[in-house]
Amino acid sequence: MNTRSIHEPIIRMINIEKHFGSVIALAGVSVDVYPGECHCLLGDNGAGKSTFIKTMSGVHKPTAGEIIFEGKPMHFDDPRDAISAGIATVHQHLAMIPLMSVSRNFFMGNEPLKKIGPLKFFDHDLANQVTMEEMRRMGINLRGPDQAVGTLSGGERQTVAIARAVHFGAKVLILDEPTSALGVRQTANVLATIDKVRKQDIAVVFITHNVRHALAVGDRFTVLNRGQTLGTAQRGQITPEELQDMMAGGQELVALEDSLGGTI
Amino acid sequence: MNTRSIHEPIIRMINIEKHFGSVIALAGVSVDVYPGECHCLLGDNGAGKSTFIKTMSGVHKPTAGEIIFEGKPMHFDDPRDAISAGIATVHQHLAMIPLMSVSRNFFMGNEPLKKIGPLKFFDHDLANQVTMEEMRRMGINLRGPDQAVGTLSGGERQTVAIARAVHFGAKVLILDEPTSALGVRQTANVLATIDKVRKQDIAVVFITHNVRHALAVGDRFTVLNRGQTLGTAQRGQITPEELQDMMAGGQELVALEDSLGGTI
Amino acid sequence: EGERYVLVSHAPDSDSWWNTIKNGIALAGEQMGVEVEYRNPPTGDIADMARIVEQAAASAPNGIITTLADYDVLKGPIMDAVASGVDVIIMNTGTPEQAREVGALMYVGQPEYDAGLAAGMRAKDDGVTSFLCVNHAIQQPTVGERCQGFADGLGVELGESMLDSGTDPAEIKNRVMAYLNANPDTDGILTLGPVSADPTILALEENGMAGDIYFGTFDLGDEIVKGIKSGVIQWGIDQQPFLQAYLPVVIMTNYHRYGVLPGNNINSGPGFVTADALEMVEKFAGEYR
Amino acid sequence: MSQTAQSQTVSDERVKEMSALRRALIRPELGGLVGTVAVFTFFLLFAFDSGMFSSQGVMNWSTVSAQFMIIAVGACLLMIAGEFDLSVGSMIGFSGMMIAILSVTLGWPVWLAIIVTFAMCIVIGALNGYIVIRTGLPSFIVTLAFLFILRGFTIYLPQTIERKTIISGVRDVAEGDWLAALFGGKILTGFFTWMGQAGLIETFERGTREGQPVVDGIPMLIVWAIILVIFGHILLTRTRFGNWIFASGGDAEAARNSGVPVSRVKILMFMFTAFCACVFATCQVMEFGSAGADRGLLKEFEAIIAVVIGGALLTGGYGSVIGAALGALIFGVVQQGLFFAGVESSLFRVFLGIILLFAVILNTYIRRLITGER
Amino acid sequence: MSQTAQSQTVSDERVKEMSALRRALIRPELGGLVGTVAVFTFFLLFAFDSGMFSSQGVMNWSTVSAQFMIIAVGACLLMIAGEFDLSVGSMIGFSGMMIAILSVTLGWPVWLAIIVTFAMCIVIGALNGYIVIRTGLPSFIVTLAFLFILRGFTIYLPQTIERKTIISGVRDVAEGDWLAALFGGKILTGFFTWMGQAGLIETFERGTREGQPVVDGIPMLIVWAIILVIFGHILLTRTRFGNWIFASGGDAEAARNSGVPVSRVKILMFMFTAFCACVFATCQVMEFGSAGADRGLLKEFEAIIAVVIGGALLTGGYGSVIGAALGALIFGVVQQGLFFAGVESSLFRVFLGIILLFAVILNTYIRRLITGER
Ligand SMILES: Nc1ncnc2c1ncn2[C@@H]1O[C@H](COP(=O)(O)OP(=O)(O)OP(=O)(O)O)[C@@H](O)[C@H]1O
Ligand SMILES: Nc1ncnc2c1ncn2[C@@H]1O[C@H](COP(=O)(O)OP(=O)(O)OP(=O)(O)O)[C@@H](O)[C@H]1O
Ligand SMILES: [Mg+2]
Ligand SMILES: [Mg+2]
Repeated sequence: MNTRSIHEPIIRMINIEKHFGSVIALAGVSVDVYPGECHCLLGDNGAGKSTFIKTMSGVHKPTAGEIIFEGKPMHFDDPRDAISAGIATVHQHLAMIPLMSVSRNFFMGNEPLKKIGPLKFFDHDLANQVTMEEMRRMGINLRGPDQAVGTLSGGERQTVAIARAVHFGAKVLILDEPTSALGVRQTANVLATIDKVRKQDIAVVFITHNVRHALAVGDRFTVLNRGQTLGTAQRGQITPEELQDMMAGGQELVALEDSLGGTI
Repeated sequence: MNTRSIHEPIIRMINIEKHFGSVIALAGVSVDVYPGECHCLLGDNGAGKSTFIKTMSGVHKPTAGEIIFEGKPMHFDDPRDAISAGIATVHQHLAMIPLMSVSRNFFMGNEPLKKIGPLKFFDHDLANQVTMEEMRRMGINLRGPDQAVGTLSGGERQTVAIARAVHFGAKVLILDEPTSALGVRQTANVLATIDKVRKQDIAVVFITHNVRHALAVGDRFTVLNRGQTLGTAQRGQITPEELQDMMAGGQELVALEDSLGGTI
Repeated sequence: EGERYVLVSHAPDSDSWWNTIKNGIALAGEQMGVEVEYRNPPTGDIADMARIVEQAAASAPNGIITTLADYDVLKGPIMDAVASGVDVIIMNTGTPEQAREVGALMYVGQPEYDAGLAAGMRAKDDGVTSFLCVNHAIQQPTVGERCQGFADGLGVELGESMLDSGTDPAEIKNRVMAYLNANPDTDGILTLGPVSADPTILALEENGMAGDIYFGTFDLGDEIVKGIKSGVIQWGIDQQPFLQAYLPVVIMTNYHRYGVLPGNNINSGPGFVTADALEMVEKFAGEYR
Repeated sequence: MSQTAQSQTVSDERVKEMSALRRALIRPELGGLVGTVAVFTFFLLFAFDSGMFSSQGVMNWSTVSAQFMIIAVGACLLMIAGEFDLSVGSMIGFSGMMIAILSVTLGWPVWLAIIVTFAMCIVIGALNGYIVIRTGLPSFIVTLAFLFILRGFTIYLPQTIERKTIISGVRDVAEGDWLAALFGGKILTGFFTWMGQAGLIETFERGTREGQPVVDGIPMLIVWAIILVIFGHILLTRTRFGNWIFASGGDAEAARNSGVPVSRVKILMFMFTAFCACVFATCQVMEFGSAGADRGLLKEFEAIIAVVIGGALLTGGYGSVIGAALGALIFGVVQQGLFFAGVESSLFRVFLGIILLFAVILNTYIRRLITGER
Repeated sequence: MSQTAQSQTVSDERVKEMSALRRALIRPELGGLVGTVAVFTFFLLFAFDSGMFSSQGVMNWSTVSAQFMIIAVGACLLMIAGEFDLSVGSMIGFSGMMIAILSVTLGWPVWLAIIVTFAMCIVIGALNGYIVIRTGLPSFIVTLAFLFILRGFTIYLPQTIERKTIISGVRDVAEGDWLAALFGGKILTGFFTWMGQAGLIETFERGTREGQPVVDGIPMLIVWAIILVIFGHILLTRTRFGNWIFASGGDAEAARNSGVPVSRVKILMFMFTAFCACVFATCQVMEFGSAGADRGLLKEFEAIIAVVIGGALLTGGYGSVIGAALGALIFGVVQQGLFFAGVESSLFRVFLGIILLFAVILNTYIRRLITGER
């Protein structure tokens, strides 16, 4: 997968800065993402990972810096723009609405339409059918498409969000700590999905705090620290221990090494 | 640490059941916790871990079953009872109030009092001083004790919650997925804290989805599955792989093994 | 020249009857060359009104013209105002005796109960035996007195015949229709002002009782005048609010300028307006009538 | 994905199954339906011969309910979108007053007055929404401010312009106006006349209208109510925009992240609420021929109550227009029914409060069943 | 823990430091303080010689502000505890009416009537709270129901018992009652008489009270307001219970898990709000000697507005009693000041709405600075 770098990057983030009032969340971060790679974004709490991918998905407008998408400069005014350009995001804090049914959630913002005369209606039948099918493929057995998301477990919700992002044919799939609240089985599921998606030549940006999860599926690793990037490494060019030290903000966790036995 | 089992358990949960309307969250779970051990509670999403520790900390009343605390049957009517008995809990969804200051949060429910004549007042000076000191010991540098918790990062909040639980001299410290949203450094910090607390002969109940975190600090491991316990294992009696399979609800994650390289 | 007077009413902002009052003081102010301010409690809360009387007294005007909507509540503030050197005239509600008690110069108005009583006696003479009183301001005690007076005039119990109609016209209309439907033997209606009278007219037109049922109302307005003209309404009790506003200003100004004061109270009503001689009423209804 | 497919057919033994009937019944409107049935049963038993169910009686409570429905539809959609509007009542007063001032005082043609008023109301609605979105303040506060501001102007304007707070004569100037007829007219008058002649409905026995049918047509008010309910229901359940309304109210942040234009949805709903208030006011002005400064007092609460009785969630993201319409019907029937039944009229408020409490408790129970909320 | 101690002194280069002055200024009360200064400056400039700042004038707006304060303290603590109460206004009407009915109509001794009424109000407050806690319904809905229920009884009871909606004569029966004096009396009368004799304040010029000072004491209403504000402030900021109030409103679930008895706190705050409403009503009845069915209309909004102007967060967990008291002061001064300044009274609402909007926007800005909220 090292061959990826001879492709054109699908999205280039150049010197992105983001300030919130007196807080400087990003102080110039540059990252290129190639199609078909799983690009891991690592870093300490508050390093700016979520903020960074939010500028990528149109939630925040960068204070400074440039976004080049498929070779052309892009300005995302809101998440709709990014979504229609092909950037799908599963946000850290769940992007699901508990009171709504699974199928309404699945198609939220991308509702399928059916024309009746000059009018366009939400095509519930299609939506229900697609939802049931996609959920079944992800191994989730719904009572029905009108089951409320509030009745699903956290892991199931996460899976719905990922299935949704994949289904809408994203060119870039951004996952912000998708595994942090998941059990072992659900985690395996998500990692397998990432693997599958990557093989369809979709670019995946994967944020995690777990070195092992990153190493399991990542092709390249970018570490953020206090709003700045510590650089990008290719798979195989870096040992788990090095990665872990970088993730901890460059501070070595010597004292723990013994009792915890290696990477966390 | 295998010697623990000859002690008296500090808390015995016997055949705990908990039903929510038509949902059976716990179908008879028994667990003993000994002083000075770190007892890991593992299991899939929705296995009932949070529900189980909530019956232990007085949030839920068990539908059936018995709680023996220090040899005597106990009925916790609300969390206050459990707290005053010496059971401190850091809940999965943060138990901090963002709009309130760190020191008010720290002492929430345990406010130090100062007598002025016949009246009792909240002793702010003491609270502020203790808070600053405890936070400094945990490596968090506050702007001041009146800084709002809302201005702290997720990892910092988690640390405040743990520091609070430890400070109030708990005999049992319950941590519900304390590391799931934390960075590497913060995680190391939390694990080190658990280790330190355990050495003070406090019983720690530690919930996690991360096998490595569990193995790093755990003395005994109880796995829950669909509201039932799959049994308790001592450290050294079980391999990481076995543990992982049990956590995934007894289903082996064969296909992933290769690409993910071992335990997740 | 340039005396300053304050008129304090008990009516909520929305009560349209008080327009005539405002127009009356505006005209009197202009003619006499004095400044007259109108004040009222926004929600019609009489306790708030007491504060306004106190406030008016504190602003040291030459005189205060006020209603006596609740003698108990307003007695204190008015007496304080009088004692601090502000002359007071009572208008609209209250009685001449109460006006004397609080130390006011005089009383100009129509005692509510008496007006209701007079109306009730008139209706009794016209053969009415049972009635519906449409009260759009149930929370205001003073207007309710009219219903009580009317009942006493008729010589019947008030009982359930006072309807709490609310102020929404559609609800008033439909409640009146519902009441008449459920109590078909009702043969008289009393409304307490344009707010309740206008929709009641429509209700009667719609259920076909217009002109058939005995219908009297307090106060005047465009629709009421039309109703009197077309025979739907037998009479409107005109308490002549214009006079209640205009006269106190004129009297007070003359009293302050020349020391002259009428020797008696002035009853501005009740005057029954019927289909005869409606021309002037029609022209100025809601504005000066 | 093969390794996960194994869990495909695992049904959860920890959840008891619900019967099909029970599942079919459990809908947001259920509370409203149950309430409606209960209310009608009650009045059929206790006020049957009071005239409540004569054609005139039916028209009576239908009209009142239709009024509530018109504002309830707007309030319902807005509430589902996660906001609410306390300025509805003041807006009703304000728009009625504007129509009267423009047409009567300034002498504009009525259709122009109506159109300008609608435009003005919708702009004010948009302003409400814009302030809520921009400042992030709760809509309670922002619309409370507008409750006072609009009511203030409604009293102040006619007072300074006309020296009155009731402006009448709208009916006269509206005579023959095409747009006014859309709000103040009646339809099917021919049909009702025929029915009267055929003896199918009662006719007047005395008075000026002797021989005419007691109900001579369906007022446009009811037509508007039906149109708005149907429109709102279809919009909410059958369109993309409806999904956005749910999403915006359920979790604005999540919806925004998924590409739903939340700000636009919310502002549009504020505008729609203002539109409904304006329809209400226009119908009222055209029917009664006058506008008063006190029109619409407390209507904001009545709208919210109808919507809540109809099963919507005050905090947004859940509800149904049909439910709100049933809520309005319950409200109207109870209010008028108590008069027919001869209950002391000031007790109406007590009943209203109690019904409200019971309705929300029932609805909460139903909602928990549906959404699995805890 | 040694490995973590290294981060101990690392200051965050990503946050700009705030100056000490700025930090000292930024308090929840700041908005209220700024508003108070602005309002007084305004009226000192534009209404100085209108009598607003004469002793009588000062007493006038102080009394009105004190009234607002009494209900604002209750509303403030309740709002910080995360709930609010729309039934305050109806509660005022209801409790006044109860005192009047018990003492005048039924002839009970006044002290007994007052005590029974207080007990009744507090029970109703507890009921409000209990329903909110038990059903999990929003307090908006529950207290809206009680708004109607209590107002209904306030109209119905005197109507059926006495056939009027106003009951007078309380002052006569309260003559010499020890408890009534606590609500309707005045203090420091001797001091004011002395001031009058010494020519420090104006005296009456004629009538029965000639020579007496125009202001002859501090009414108990103001004393109650001051006591309640001090009590509320100390309770909130200096006691354990105060911390619980903040916690319950900030996040009830988190607070409950930490051992805060949230239900108890909330129910107690509903009771305290009812108590404040009852104090208001009792002072009013004792001062004016009568109770009317229209007392307290819209007071719930006025209380909420004062609290919000004073910087509290509608959604709970944040606010200050001093702020609420300042909000009440602003409200009272503006309301009476506009009269003194001779502004057309219907414009008062417009001003109120605009002040409310500006105040909350300012307060939101301040709060974000303090809490780092996003
Ligand atoms: N809307 C906002 N307003 C102000 N500050 C913000 C905002 N969003 C993020 N920040 C700040 O920006 C910094 C970066 O936050 P961000 O959420 O991107 O961190 P992260 O790397 O995703 O951390 P985590 O691993 O805990 O999710 C933090 O200091 C955070 O407090
Ligand atoms: N208050 C409640 N009402 C109804 N069902 C509940 C409630 N709390 C938990 N449950 C259900 O009980 C089951 C166990 O939930 P619990 O939160 O204990 O799982 P968990 O093991 O903590 O999972 P996770 O690892 O995702 O935190 C789930 O099916 C959940 O949906
Ligand atoms: Mg993040
Ligand atoms: Mg859990």
